[in-house]
Amino acid sequence: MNEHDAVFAQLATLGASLVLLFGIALLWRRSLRAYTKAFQWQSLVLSGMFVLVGYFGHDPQLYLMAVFFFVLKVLVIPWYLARLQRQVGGERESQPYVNIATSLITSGVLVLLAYIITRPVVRVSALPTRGGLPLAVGLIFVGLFVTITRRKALTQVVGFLVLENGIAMLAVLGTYGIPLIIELGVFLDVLMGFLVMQVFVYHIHGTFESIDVDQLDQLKH
Amino acid sequence: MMLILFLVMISAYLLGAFAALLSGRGAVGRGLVSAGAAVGSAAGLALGVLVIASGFPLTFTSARLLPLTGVALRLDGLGAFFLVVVGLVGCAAAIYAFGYSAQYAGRYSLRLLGVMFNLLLLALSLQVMADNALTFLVLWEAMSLTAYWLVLTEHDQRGTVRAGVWYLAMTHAGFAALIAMFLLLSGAELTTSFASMRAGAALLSPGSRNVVFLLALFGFGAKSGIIPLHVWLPMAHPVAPSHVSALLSGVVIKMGIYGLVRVLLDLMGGGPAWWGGVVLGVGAVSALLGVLYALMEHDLKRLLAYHSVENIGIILIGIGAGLIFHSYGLMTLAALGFISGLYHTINHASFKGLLFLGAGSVLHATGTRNMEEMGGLIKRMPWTALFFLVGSVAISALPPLNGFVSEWLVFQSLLGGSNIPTPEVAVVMPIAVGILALTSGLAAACFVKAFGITFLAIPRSREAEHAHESPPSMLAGMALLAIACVALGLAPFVVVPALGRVLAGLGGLPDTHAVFSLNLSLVAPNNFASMSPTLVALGLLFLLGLVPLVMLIFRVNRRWRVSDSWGCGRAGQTSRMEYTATAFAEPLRRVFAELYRPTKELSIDFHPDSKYFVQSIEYRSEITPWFEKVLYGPLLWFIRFVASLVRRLQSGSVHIYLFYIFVVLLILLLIARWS
Amino acid sequence: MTGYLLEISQALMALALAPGLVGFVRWWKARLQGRRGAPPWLVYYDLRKLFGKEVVISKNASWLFRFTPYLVFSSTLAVTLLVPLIAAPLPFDRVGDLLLVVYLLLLGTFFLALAGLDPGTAFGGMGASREMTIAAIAEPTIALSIFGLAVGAGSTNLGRIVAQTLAHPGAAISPGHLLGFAALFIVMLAETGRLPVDNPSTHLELTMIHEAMTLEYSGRYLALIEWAAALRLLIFFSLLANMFAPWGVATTLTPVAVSVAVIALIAKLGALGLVVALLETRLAKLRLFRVPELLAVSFVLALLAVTSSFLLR
Amino acid sequence: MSLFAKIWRTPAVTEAVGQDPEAQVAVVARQIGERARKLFGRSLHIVEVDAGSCNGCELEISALGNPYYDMERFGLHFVASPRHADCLLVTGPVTRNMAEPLKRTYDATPDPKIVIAIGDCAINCGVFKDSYAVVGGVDKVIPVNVFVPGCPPEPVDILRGILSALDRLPRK
Repeated sequence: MNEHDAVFAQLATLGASLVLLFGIALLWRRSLRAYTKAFQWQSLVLSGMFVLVGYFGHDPQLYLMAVFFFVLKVLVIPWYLARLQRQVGGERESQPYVNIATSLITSGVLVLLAYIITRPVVRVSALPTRGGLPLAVGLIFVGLFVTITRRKALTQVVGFLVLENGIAMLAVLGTYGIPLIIELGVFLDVLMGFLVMQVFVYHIHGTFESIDVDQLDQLKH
Repeated sequence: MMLILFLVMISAYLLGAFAALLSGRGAVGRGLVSAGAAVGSAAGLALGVLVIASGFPLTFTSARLLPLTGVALRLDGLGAFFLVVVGLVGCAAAIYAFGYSAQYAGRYSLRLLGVMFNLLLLALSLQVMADNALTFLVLWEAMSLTAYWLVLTEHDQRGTVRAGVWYLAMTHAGFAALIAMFLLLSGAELTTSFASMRAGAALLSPGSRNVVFLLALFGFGAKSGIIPLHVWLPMAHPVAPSHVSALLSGVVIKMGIYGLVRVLLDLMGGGPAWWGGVVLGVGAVSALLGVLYALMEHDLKRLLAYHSVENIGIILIGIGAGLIFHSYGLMTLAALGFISGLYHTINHASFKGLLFLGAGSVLHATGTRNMEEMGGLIKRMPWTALFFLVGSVAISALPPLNGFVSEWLVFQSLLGGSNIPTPEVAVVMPIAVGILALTSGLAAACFVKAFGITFLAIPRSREAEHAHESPPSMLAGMALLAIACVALGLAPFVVVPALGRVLAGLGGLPDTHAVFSLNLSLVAPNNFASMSPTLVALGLLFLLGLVPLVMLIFRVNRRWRVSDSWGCGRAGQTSRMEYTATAFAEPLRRVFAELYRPTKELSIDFHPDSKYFVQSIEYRSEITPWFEKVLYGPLLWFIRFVASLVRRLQSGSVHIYLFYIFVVLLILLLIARWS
Repeated sequence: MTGYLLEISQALMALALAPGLVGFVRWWKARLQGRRGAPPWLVYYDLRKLFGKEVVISKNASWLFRFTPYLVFSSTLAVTLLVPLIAAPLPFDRVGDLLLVVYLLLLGTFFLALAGLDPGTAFGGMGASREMTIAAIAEPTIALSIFGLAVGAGSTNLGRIVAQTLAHPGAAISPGHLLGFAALFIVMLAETGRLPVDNPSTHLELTMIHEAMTLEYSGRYLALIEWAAALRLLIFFSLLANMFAPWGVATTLTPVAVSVAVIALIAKLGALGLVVALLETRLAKLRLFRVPELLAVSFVLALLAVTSSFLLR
Repeated sequence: MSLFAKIWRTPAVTEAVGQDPEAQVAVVARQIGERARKLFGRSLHIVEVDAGSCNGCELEISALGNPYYDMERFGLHFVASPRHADCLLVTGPVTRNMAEPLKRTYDATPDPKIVIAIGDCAINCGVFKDSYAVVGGVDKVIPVNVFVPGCPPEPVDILRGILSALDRLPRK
């Protein structure tokens, strides 16, 4: 491995760790605002990763992707989230299904699992970015975990978005970005999904005066 | 020389038992019993040291003593090491027993106590020498039964009989597993000598080797109280007389460790990596849960019993790591793992023995095991307090005492995990490191509680206020173990090479006795790390002397005055204002609430006239013992169900029973015909 | 011989610098609060005054209470002999490794907690209980960070770790290294009783952790304990600084290298002190039962640090 | 982040020693610095006892710690336990319930120590004089070095009181 690739590998792993850290930071926080903030920072670092991979991987398309990504995930979605939050009130994720310390340790174990699962891939891969692959898979797990264990509809939405970030990171690190058109399609999907969820949040809030999804079981009666 | 020691040992134990039979009561009788046990243990200790030092095993066989295979005894290095453990704790317990058992005179059978105590020691001493399966099993049963009688000494106390039944049931379940294990090991020719098993084990199919492993883990694990087979341990150990508790916790459960090492490493010659992984995992879980349950315990002896579970866990972490390294052929690291496990074994024997003897002295002085009724004993029982403090520091793995040294070795063997070629396995090691560190931290917290609440501050009850120091014989017993704690901590550069020699050759381990130590300090393999508890202790002592001296030179104000405790100026301090053991453990109970699942019950009685006046508040909080509930509940239910079915077979008629025997005989003969 | 001289002078230097470091952090905090603040050297005056005062001892306390200050001070001072503050490797490097350092500090905590229980006051017991809880929960992170460092350097001996990082400067920005630093930093805050775990300047007993144990101490005993606490801060700072960013540590014993090392150490301590002061200005104290969550964060960081340096070989 | 921006913009608001010689705080403070150094090595740890005050004096005392007066720069420091203290600041008339705690606090403080009674109530019970609930001034219960009159006294007066207490203390 030459000097150039070595620096690239180091930076890619560092960036991926940072992205993952913001995902884990999510688990520690309680207020919805902190969730949004953490997501925003994570997306910012991730768009930086796009630029990084674009620069070292000599793929100018990725710069464009980075811009899209930045606009959508650092500006638009957080802004929307903030608006939603104002409308539904500042509820806190005070009682997740799994308490915070346990969530944190579980997430650590999930990342460990991700390392073990991706090990065969990483071992045969020659990419300089391979160090980040387990972290991306770990981030997907953490996102899923957030979605599963948090009670509020909004925090679940953030969990979903984090999961999507994980997929994006996997794509950019694993293949240096899939073709632009597919990527754009995915972005659009995410946006659509997000909007649908937003509508749901409104409705849940309108019906129960709360966005605690625990209340949904009342619909049975 | 060795043979003489061997004979002295056996005859001393037998004489002790005999003396107990003749005259259990009175100072002379107790003296003879104790003397027999003490001389026997001392001889055993000397014999073990001699065998380790010389490297020559001692053998003794007699075909006539036992049918089928005869008695075969062979004391090799490993056995000698465990004999040293037996001798050390046995000697201290025997000396202690002279003073301690005086209180039993007239209340309980001193005769039975004396006989069983000596016989247990004898069984333990011979156990480690057994060289064929039958001898091993017979001695194993002898050990279990004598221990059972000892547990039952205070048979009229609440819980004793129940504890005895649990103990007997668990130990026999384990015994059954051991019989099956030896049957498998003996192969088709039904050879029972260990030497032929050693040769035959390699020929077994992997499947039956795995079954042997699982049976060994169950059988020996039930004896050493690994989680989840530990439930009997915190019941049985506390109710026994304290010197017996010391022996049970310090030595008897170590026989499980002995068995595991003997079978897995010596007879089977190691196994695949997952064996080690399972042992390590069981060890880690036992260590962590053991200390967590100990934290919630306010019965001093039960607390210590849970710590035995924890320490068995730590030992198993070391042995598990050793097995993993062994399976990868990393022999030096494997030796390090086993050495750390064995070192912790003798360390745990010494400090747990010491702590149980200390707890016995406290019990002797106050008549209670409940820590919430103690306090202030450091002024009333200064020596006991000092010894207990030594034990507490040692068990909390604080330098420079022995607990730290062996935990350091366990840590080092886990750190060696980076040498394992497959990272999927290696990743177990950092997790084990985390758990071990948490365990030792929690153990320190637990012993701050145990020592602080028991010995410090103001007495919390009348009994504690009128406590008195124990008689000299009890103090002498404790002093012996306290010295052992210090010595084992300061001389690892002697102990570790000796252990290296003990392990050399077992399962193909190389002789590593030169690898690990460098004058006065310990070195991990590949020069990974080095540490010298001896120099640290010297340095600490030096600084402890230097600091006051410097303060004297600089003419620091040396005046002091005694005054009330500062409590924000309130009028008087009573013991009810002190922090209790429950309160001390409360933060940790909240932190680990997911595990403990505490139940809370608060009932307030209001004054009949106005609900603004409270007459009494009752608060009750317990932790859910979910092992008993989830694991053993269904099991017990099943056993009862089966038992009720079996009961239908019972009719009371002799004819029917004879019929059963006849049918069984017929079936057996038929099977024998076609197999 | 020079090595031993250096060893002793290093311990003396640590003794001399430690109160100043505490004063320095306090001074920065005062400045950040818009106050002039006490000069950093006030802590030295505090100590001198305390050594000159008489001691008042509770009538319930035992010999343990009077023995503890000496033990706490000695064990902490012993650690300064083992930690490479200005030079590596030191002659005492073989006497103890990182694990020993951690457990020696735990020894001090253990006895201090006992001394907190000794006078039989509720506050002392409360402090002891909390301190031990936090110390216990912080252990896994410390051990895992050590694991990460040791696997990277091939040793748990401090001198070797320093030498290894000096030899491979690229490793210092590897994720494992940075995550380990972050994990150990959080633990450092908990172990030295800084915000957001414990408030070193609180006067309210109910919010205290460390100080609640020392409420009964006075005069020279208090001076020893406070000095030991300051030393502890210095030890953790210099561990963080020299394990993860060892530049400036002298590897040869020339006067130039040593003086550079001293200056580098003071600069690093100053920088870390400033960071802590900034953090303490920014952060509120956590509720006691959120502290385990914080430590769980640090544990996860350490776990990631280990796995990334361990599984990506 | 915004917090630090604000901190950056705001200068230290403490009255500087020597910048404005007229400022009483500065003069008193410098004197305290000198005296305290002689006796207590420039550090004076204070524990405050409210023996039954109306909390008026407490307000003034706590003002000593604010950025304007910032008494910490002279080495004056409030501590939590009298075991750590050199100086007791006692406020209020001593009520019957507080007489015993006050005595205990005095007893718990290691020598050398000084006692300063703050406010009129601490001198002669002020408006609470002759009430059935009070014992009397602070000096009825423990020896007092200095009285600081005022209802409540200003922070500068309190500083001055501490100063004169340091003056009057018998040399060792």
